[in-house]
Amino acid sequence: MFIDLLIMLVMAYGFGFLYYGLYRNISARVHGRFGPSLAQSFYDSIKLFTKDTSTDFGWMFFAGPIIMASGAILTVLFIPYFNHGERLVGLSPYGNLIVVLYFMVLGPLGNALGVGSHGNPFGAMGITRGLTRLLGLEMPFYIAVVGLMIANESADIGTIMANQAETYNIIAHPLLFIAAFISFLGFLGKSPFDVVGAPQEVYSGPAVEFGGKFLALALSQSAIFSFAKLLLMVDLFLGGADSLWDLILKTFVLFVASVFVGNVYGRFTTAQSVDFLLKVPTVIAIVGLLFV
Amino acid sequence: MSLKKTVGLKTILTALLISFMSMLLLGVIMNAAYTHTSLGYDLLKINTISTQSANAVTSVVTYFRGLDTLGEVTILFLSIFGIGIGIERSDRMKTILGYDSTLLKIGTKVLFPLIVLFGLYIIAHGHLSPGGGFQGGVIIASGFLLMFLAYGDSYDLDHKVLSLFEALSGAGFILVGILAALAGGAFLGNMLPLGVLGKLFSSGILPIIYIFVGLKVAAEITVLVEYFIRTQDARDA
Amino acid sequence: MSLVYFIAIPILASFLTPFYKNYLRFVSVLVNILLAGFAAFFYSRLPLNEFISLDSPLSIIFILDYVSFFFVSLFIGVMLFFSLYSIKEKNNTAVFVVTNIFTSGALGLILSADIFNIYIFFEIASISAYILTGLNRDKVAYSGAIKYMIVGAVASIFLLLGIMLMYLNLGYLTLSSIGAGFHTMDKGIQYLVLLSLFIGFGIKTEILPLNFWVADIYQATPTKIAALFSAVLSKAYLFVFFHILYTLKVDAPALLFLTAIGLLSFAVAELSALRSKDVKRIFAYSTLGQLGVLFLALSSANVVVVSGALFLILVHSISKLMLFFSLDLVEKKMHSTRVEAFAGFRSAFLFTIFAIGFLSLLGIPPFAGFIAKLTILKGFASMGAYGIVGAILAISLVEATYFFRLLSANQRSKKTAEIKVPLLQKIMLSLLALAILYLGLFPQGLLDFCTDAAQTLIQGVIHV
Amino acid sequence: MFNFEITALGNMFFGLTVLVFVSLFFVPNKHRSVTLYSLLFASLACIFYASDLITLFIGWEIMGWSSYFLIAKTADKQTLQKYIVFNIGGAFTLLGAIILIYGACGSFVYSELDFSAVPSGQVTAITILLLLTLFVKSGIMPFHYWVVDSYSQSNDLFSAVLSAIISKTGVFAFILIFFQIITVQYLQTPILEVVAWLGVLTSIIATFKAINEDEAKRLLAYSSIAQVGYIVTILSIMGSLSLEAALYHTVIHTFVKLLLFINVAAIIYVSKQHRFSTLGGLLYKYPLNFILLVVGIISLAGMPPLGGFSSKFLIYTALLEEHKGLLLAAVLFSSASAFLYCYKLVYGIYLGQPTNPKTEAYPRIPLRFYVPQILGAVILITLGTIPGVIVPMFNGILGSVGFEPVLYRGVFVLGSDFASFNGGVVIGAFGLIFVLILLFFVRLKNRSVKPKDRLDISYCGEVPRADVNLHYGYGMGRELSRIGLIKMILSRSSHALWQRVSTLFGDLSGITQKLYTLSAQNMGLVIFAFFTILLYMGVK
Repeated sequence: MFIDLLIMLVMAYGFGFLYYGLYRNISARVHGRFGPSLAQSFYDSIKLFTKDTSTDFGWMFFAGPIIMASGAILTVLFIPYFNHGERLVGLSPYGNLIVVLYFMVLGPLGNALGVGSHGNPFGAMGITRGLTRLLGLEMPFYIAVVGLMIANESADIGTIMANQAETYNIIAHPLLFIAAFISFLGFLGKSPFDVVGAPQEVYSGPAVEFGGKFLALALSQSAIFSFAKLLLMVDLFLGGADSLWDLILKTFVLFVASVFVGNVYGRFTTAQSVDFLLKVPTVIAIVGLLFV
Repeated sequence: MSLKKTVGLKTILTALLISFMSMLLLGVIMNAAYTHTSLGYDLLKINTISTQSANAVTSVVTYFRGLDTLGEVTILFLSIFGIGIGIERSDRMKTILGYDSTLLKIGTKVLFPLIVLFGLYIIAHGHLSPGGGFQGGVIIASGFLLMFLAYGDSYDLDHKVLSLFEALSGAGFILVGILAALAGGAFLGNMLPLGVLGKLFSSGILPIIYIFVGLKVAAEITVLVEYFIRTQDARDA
Repeated sequence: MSLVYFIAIPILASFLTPFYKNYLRFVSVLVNILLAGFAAFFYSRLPLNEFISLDSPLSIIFILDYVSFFFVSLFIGVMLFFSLYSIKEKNNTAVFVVTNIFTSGALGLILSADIFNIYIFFEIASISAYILTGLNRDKVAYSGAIKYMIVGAVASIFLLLGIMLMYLNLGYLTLSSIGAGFHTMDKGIQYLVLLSLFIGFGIKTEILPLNFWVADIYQATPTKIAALFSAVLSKAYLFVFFHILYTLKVDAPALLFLTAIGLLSFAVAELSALRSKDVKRIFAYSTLGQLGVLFLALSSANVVVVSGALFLILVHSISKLMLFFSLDLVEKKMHSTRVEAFAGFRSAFLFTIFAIGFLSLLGIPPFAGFIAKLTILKGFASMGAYGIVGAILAISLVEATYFFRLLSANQRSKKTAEIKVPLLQKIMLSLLALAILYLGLFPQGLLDFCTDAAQTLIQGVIHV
Repeated sequence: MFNFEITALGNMFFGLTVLVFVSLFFVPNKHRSVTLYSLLFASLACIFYASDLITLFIGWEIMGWSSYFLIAKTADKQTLQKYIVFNIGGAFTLLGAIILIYGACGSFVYSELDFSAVPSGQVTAITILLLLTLFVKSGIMPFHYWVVDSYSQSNDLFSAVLSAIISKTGVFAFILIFFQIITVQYLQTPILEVVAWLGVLTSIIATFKAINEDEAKRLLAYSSIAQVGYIVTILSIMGSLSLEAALYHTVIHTFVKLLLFINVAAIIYVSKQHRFSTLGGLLYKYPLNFILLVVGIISLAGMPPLGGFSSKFLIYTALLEEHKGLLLAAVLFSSASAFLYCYKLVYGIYLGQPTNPKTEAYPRIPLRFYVPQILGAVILITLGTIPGVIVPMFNGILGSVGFEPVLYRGVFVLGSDFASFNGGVVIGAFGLIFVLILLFFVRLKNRSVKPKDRLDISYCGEVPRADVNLHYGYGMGRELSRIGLIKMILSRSSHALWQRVSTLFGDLSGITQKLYTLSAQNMGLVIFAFFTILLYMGVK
């Protein structure tokens, strides 16, 4: 049991950073650059953990990233990796889809508390953007998930996976998938919904005061979290994975799809993205829900 | 003044309204089937048995409907009391009627007792002949009016006596009624022998009540007259 | 013992005023205590009739049954309260002279079962009221009194017309005989009689198109006297009107018409109070509104509703006594009854009294007004008249709006004066408040009595 | 006249009342009025234990006016007027409904009410009237007009009572009347649909209004409206699970609001500030208060390890079981938006930069403020860990109102066949992971530097001046108004509607008042005209 959990965690960590590296590479190619090596993200993470100094704004600042990381790890642990339900199911028998959905927002809350405590208005601004965007993201995603739960008469992820033995939900409920996928892009923090991090241009965002180990923890959780979300999408719409290769294939396909979309579209502002999310994917999701 | 101003639209409308109302009223009353009642005959029959009064009106006023008369006396009292309250504070009453004439003064001196006596006579014979307490009382009050006119402010009316009369006559009326009730009959019922029709001392309680009524009316009307023709200073003097 | 004492003794007390000019207030208290004693004496002998001059077709009948006993004891209670409350006030002999006669007028209206006699007492009560209106002896008071007199005279004319027509056609004056013979009369005359009675009493019971004079009169009247108008006078007329109506056994459409009129006057009065700037006027409007409710409840010919209405009469009288008397204290201190003045006083005691009075009038538990309202509504519900239930509740909401506006005005405004309530007044007002609370918590005894009374009222005076 | 009966439902609500009142007893309060509070308490007991409608109504009204006098000490005239008009109006519709029920069934006693012979139109009328009452008390839109001002302007302690207990009387009455008395088979489905949507729309709108608020207590007031909105929505589903969810959420919301209102009250007590724009940066000044607030908002937002999640979970499950997908989506939307105001609350008060130079001089928070807060926190944490612990109690209530009990699978597990979760595992896993990361983090051999002062932050490469407002609490949520849909919600207000109603009545009043100033002559004319008209009609 504990070994299982550990494996899940390590896999999530590994795949998360791997995909992050891939993302940076692919983006670089799209931009006509070469980009860093695939392992660069690992190195960054390890380096940041061992950085000598970082500014510590007090115990809440300290606890914030930890809560955030706990949220991400919890999310991973409650999502089963395979659809046969034998290994790597983690804690999913003790929880269900609704619990997972809520774990997904626990991280941002911890982050928000930590960021708020350092008193930098730019950080809080980023958090507010994030929470506002979350509002838009959750709506279509939740409707899609609700549709699935109703269609399967269960909120158990394992059951939903098992019911896809014949047809994947992506085929059975394409509208729900489209809606969920658009939100999923946002959840991953990919363009066009990446205004929260706003890594390049604006010197603001949740991570504004994070340095050293705090940033390392933030990056690690982000990697784990990304993988968790991929996993969830795979479980819900692609029938879960039969084997490790299946898992890698499905998550990779999904990931690549998201990266390409992200590289094609420009960035929305917060208001625009919420507006878009509340209009287009939400309507699609509602239509999808009516078909269930 | 133009016609429009004297006879406004409102006046015309009012007139129309009133005439329409009268038309309708008359219409209803004229068209109604009306049956005669035998009340008058019944009343006369009973009158001879129960009151022995030569004047059936008096029987009705003081006996059959004695309570109504008490009410009327009260209303009279109240009205004059109310006028008193209204007039008390109005200080605009300056012009007083008065004729400073010796002839009038002497004549009045002679007439006054006669008028009072006449009034008393009317009151006392209320159950025998037309008239009674109300009429006699007013006659007495007219004597006082004459005095006011003749003597003006110099005529000194004894208010103590007047109010004593006022109080006692009214109270007497009620007390007689209560006495009658205590004596076994109804309120204002007859507790005295009826006597013989046509005699002064007959009809039991009727003349007594009329005397009280008469005195009450006399006192009240006198007060009323005084209110109207004398200033406050003169009244209080 | 005779029922006439109820009328004779107060009048006697007023007639004999010159003998105890400065002590009339004590005499009045004594008279009222005496009357209360009479009432207590008669309680075990209910119901009873008394003929005055037994052997005449014109003899007057006094009736003391459950319903008239209810009113008689209510009025005596109010007048006793009034005289005790004002016992410390010297120099108001005039008030007591009139109020004593006013008492007997009101009692006579209740007791008498003879329409001409009723007319006499109608006049006595009215004229006393005119005088009481003018007692402030200023311009407003006199013009109020004159206005009252003119309107009152119109009412008398119509009443007299009705009585005259009945007497002319039937030859009787006793209610019971008229009740028996009424339907033998010509239809047109019947209608005319009812109409004249309606107009005559309608003016006096202050219902809709006939009540536009009322607010001015209340404003002109001394505040404490206004309480008497609200608690005694209008109730007396109300009783007599319905006493006659039920005796005459009018048909359902006529009653329905009265119900509609009552509802309408309730609505219009409460609406008018909404934006009124004068507390006394607001109380006047509230009285009008309550009279509207009573009118519509009494015209229902349903025992439960009528018993609720009787209960409401009692509660409303108590509440209005409380409110007007407290307002009198406020007026004395602030020299005004405007809402601003009302908002400016500081006195926890008076505030509590006002609050209890308002809550009771609104029919909010646990105060007695609630029981009354509930009984009325229950009755209507059992009749299936849900529209009326809804209308009453909706209009009550308007009532709540302005009453609570007053309360919050006082709570939240800058206080300019502190009112010290004298001990006597404090005790008396607390008694009333306690009575309201008591009746709200333990209404059953009174409700039972009201049910008996309601039955008697609806039955009308029966021809023996 | 007063008839009482001890019921499981009553016990639960009365238990909540007792806990709230007892814990509030410790809180220092300037406007303590023992008489009014005891009256209020008695009236609540009267409501919860009544066995007939009249007793219920009496309690309802006493509650209404005793609260009025409690609010009256601090609120302004307009607020009071709003409060009383709506509450008395609500009570009168209740009375109307009671009278209608009496007319239909001939009794006031719960156990004697039988609707089988009542025409469905009448039942519908009764239902609508009762719903109006409950909507007013619970602040369902558009009858919430009184709620926010009253909550925010009443004294801090009483706000907690209003939100924690008094808003629940509406929920209690809903359960009592529609689950126990009228029962579901006589109710019209469309009405229930409307109720469900009203509830959820209320919670969405109130949530956005809350996000836009600058005043802590107003924010909490809107949040209260929103939460009760969920309860109403879930109640309208009318099933075992939904009743359980509603009861669960009632318990949670009671303690959440008790905690939050007292928390804010403590801050207002020490700082005399109640706006986010003048608060902020109090985290290290009042750490315990901050932690309690975080417990509160995590529960309010319904996040996993704490009790708030348990009730939210039940709500979702109940909606899912009934296949109310759209409804659930709407609830989720509102629920997700709630994070924003939750964060605003905690950020505005405790995080960010202090806006007030006197922050350092604020006194300590009296310990007595912590009694209700800790009570709330303990219960919320307990219900997060062992969410199943109160299921047997709910099952008792469900049984007493004639519903099938939901499956009880031990104290740790909550849910139904549709979905369930293990609270112990969730909180245990979270705790374990948190502790592990913490240990790892602490073990990392690197040193941290403390900032020199509060202004030592990354500020575009500059050092901000001390007089620049670095607190973001005030503007938080502003950008929401740039989003079309939300802008539409925020710009609408029921104010205009009620204002129009008020003006209309005022104008009518002006007109009728004119009538009452007629002169004697005109009065006479009116009388004669009236007589003539009636005479004409009669003669014709």
